[in-house]
Amino acid sequence: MDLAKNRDVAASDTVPATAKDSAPEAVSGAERPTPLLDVRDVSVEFPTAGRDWVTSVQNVSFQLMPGESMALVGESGSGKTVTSLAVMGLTEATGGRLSSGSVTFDGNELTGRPAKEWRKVRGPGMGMIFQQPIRSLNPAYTVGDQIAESVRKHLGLSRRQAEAKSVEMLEMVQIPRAAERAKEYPHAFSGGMCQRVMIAMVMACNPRLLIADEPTTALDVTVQETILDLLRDVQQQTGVALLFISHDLAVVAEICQRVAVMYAGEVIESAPAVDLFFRPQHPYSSGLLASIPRPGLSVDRRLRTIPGGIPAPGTWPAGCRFAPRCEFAQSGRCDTTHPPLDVVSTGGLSRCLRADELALDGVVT
Amino acid sequence: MSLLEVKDVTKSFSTKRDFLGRRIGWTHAVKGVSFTLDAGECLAVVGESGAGKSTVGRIALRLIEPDSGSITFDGVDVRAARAQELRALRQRMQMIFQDPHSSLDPRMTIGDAVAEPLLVHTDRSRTERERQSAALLERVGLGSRYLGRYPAELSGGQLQRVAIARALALNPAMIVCDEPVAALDVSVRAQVLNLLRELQEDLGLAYLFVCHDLALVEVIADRVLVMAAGEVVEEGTVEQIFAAPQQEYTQRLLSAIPVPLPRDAMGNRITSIGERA
Amino acid sequence: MTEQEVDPRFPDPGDTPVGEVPGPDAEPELPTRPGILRSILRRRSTVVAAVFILLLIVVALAAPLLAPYDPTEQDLLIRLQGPSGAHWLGTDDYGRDALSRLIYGSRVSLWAGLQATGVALILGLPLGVLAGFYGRWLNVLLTRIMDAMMSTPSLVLAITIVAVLGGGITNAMLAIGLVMTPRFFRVARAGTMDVRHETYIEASIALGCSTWRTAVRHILPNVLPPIVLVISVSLGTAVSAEASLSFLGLGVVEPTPSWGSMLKTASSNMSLAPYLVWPPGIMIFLTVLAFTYLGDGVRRALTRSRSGRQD
Amino acid sequence: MLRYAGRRLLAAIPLLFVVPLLVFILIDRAPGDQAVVLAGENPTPERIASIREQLGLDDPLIVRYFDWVVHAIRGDLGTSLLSDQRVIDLLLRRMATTMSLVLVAMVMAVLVGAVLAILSAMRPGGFFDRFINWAASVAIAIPAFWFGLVLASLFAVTYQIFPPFGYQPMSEGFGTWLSYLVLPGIALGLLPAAEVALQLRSALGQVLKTDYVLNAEAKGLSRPTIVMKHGLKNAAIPVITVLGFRVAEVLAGSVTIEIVYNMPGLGQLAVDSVQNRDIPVLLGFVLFSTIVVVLVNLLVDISYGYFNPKVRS
Repeated sequence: MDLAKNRDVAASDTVPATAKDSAPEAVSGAERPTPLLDVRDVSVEFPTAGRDWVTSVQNVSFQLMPGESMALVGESGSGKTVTSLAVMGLTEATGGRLSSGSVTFDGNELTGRPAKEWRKVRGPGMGMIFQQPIRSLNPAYTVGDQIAESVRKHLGLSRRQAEAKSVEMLEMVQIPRAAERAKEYPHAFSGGMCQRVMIAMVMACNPRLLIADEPTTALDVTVQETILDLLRDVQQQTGVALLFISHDLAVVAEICQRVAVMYAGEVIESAPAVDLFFRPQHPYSSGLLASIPRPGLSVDRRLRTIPGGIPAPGTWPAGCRFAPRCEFAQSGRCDTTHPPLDVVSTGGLSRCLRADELALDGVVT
Repeated sequence: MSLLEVKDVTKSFSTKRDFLGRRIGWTHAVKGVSFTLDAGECLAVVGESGAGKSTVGRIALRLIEPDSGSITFDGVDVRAARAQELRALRQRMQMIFQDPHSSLDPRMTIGDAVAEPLLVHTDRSRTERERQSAALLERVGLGSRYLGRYPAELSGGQLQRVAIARALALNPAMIVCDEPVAALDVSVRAQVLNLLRELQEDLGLAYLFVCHDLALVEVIADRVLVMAAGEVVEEGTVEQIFAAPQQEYTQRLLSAIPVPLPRDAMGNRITSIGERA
Repeated sequence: MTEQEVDPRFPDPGDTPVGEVPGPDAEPELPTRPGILRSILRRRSTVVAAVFILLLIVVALAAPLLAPYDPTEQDLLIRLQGPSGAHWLGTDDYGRDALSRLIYGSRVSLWAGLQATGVALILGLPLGVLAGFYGRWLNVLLTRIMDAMMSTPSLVLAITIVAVLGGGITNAMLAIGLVMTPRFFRVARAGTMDVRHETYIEASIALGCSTWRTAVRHILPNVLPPIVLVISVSLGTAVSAEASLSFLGLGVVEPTPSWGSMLKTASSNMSLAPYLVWPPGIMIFLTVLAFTYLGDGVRRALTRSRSGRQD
Repeated sequence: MLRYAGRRLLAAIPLLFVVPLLVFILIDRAPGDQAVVLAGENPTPERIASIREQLGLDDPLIVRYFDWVVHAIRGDLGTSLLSDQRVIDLLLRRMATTMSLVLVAMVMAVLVGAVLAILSAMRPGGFFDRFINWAASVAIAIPAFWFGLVLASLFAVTYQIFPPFGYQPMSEGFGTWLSYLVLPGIALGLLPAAEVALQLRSALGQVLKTDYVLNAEAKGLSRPTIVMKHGLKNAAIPVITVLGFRVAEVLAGSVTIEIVYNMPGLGQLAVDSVQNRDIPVLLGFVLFSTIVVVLVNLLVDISYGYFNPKVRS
């Protein structure tokens, strides 16, 4: 195992950030627990209208320890959802293809394995909940059926046992009158309730990894709060690891210990949440933090902005992909050299050439 | 006198139909809502989904016909206006929609879209219209080189700027903004909000700003109307609402806004980097 | 430029629009809008279909010049003769030349298709847009009526009309057209209702467009591509229906040649002259197929070029 | 559920009255004296008078119509002008033939069409998928009665695998019954089969792109389970709608097929009645067709309740 490369991935919170870059060899394979999920150099392509393929995620690597919660943060087109689908092995199912990299789950490399083996991992190994909970449930079957379906397939329960299990799971996600509601169809549930059902469905198979793709984006703020609370509870009770995909750093702060920020198809910064929020090492992270509107904190009623727009896949600039929008960019340097994801002074990883020269603003307190 | 005065409007919709297609099962979308909007002022209407806030915005323009109540715009009774008069009124009250990708006709160029209000309401020549739409595009921060583009070629933020340019074409006194930044990315959202703010200051526009995100409201609004289940829950200036919300519902909305401060292992918020050690 | 701070160190920020970093495809020129015709001609199947239909029209118009014999001229001495140098496709039970009848038959088929489809289009399209746009009771009422019409077996209605009004192709085709009306209605209505809920329709109302302008400028262009497909499919259906009626002896009146009546002759002489079955059937088949492919090609081209997208 | 079905039935019943009314209006509007026209060549005055009397042509349209309706409800559809047999008897005697033909054709269409569509959807864009798509769109262009002629000339005349013409009732044995129906059934079923294949494939294509199918993938379900369980039930709705309308067309198509295969069904009866202007028989045929269509549409409506739980509530 290439340990130098291993550093790319900021270790979990338990490892002091500063200790890492000084002596990576000190962290021997024996002491260091095997990561639950190891994503290495994953690139994903999608077909365009012509016959070309355009890269939408490039060389993304990260690791997730058992029980850890980590966020992939980015705006539209950053590749965060594509990355999460690649982890689930659903790239082909969504029309794309994996052009490089590997996904290792619980010590088993899954990349290149036949679909059949992926299907054994999806469910009992890892499960996923989506942005549109209402659309993620099949309108033609009762929610109980849809939960029971998973457990019958993966845990081999009988029909009756599966029914009991689905009611139990609905109770776990705090749906009142669970036994009755299991017999209802998805259209009788609100968005927040559907997301609870989704969580129940995924957790029914006792997965070790839960991937949540913008699980609260389509919901009202008050409902968002309850779903985040529920996810935290579920994590505490079951010890499931959480890969949380979001565009909203404020939501991420509620639930994640570690954050990887994505921009234009690559990870541009990865650090423990505390570091990322208080001393970001990439101008984009800093800009994102500044554009979060917060009651009572907007100076002269203007939001700070990041100029320009997000480049679409296929139109990424040659140098630093953020350079055309970056107030700190230097011509001849930032617009020509594509920066590597490197360890910076805080111990995190940043894809900014000037990370150690700049003192970027963190979140305002 | 206020620019817009909405008094006691009520609107119910029905979702079910019987087998002859008659509507049954009425639900109230908006119940007895009243408010005023002064010239040059921004009134935010906030609430969660189903609160009826979008319906209120559309009723103000009579895009939705209310069941009862009155709407007065600049002294004119909007509800009594006939089709012709209503079209004339609509020169002065415009609207910007939530989804920029569907608020422009995909088969119309950007230039034609921005010039459409001029074509419909004025008798300006084609060249004059083109010149004007180019100027409008410049005004919202887009170059005139976008004139011949189709909406599919633009990003969400750019399209929302086009929609703003179109709304400005006839020098309106009021613009109803229906969640204008909800569909935009965080980094682009701030740009559009700031543009709206700047246009308001320069042109003295009044905004009826429909929004689900209370956090944004503070940046743009002068006054806030909090709605729930079709009714007004609380009304006040931005300062009142944020500093001293009177109603429990408003307090809940405010406290549910996620705070971008990470939590420690105990679930407590960390407010500075020092606390970690 | 409104609030963007342009870094002077960067080349060409001059016209950089706020909200977008210029990509390689963001050229300042007007996008070249592919001409409809060019777009149509890009698909080979569409071209082949179009050429076939064109040829068919030419053959129909120039039938007297092209046909080697008078299609109604009987010669009982050469009844039911197989294909030969003198009669390429053989002769029927009255000794008439099958090729000449086939050539003249194209007139009946095309004319029948045109009549029936015309009726259906003229009734169905406006009613569909009206029902979809206006909605409410009108929508319910018209939809109910159209559903009932759609449930009427077309041939049964045509037969009834022939029974009552007498033979001849025009009445029958009006009937077929009537039965096909709901297809146009449904597609026009569905297309209208699809865009009716698009925000840009609401936007056009909000900025003060008249109902007429909204319907014609914003709704109709979205309804047309699927309608083109329905037109072509309906032309095919009508050609088939005419053939069925004439086959039953309820369409064209003898001795007028039509593909359907030729098949009637073929069916009663099947054991003696099996070769008669093929040419008219293949012509009907190819005509219907060509209409379908042409319509599909035009629809694709319309969808592509009108939305300004490259695809 | 029952209440729902009852409501749909109630909504469909008017059709039974409206369609015959249209025929009455048509007859009324026809040029010339109906009785003279109907009596055929060289009629005797008595014959004209008896037809006039039989059709009640001296009464106003609405009276004639209501008279017919009242009798029809009692099961009396009048007597044939041609053979003096009761119309209801004529219909009943021939109904089995036509219904057998339509049934065989529809069953074949649904089975073949559905199987092809499902197999295509297993591997979208694969060779089989593209081939079926092409084959089905070509098949739609083939006129049914010509296809019937070709099948008959090939498999019944040239290679005598199937009996060429006619019909044997099921009482002669299931095999015999079926052997007479294979060729006409295929001829009549080809078009709806191709349509079902195309429609269901396209509906499945839509459904397989939905979030809930992606969710099913994420649950680790197998491809066949996803297509058959999560895909089919939702994709069936638009297909069934089309199928409902298609039955009317198949019924119409059975007329030509019956002529081609010389089957003693309702189609022949209808064509004879038209050629001889036998109005009571024609009206009976129209009523029968309408009843079948109404019943089928009722079935379609009820099946919505199964496929789409939202409808039930």
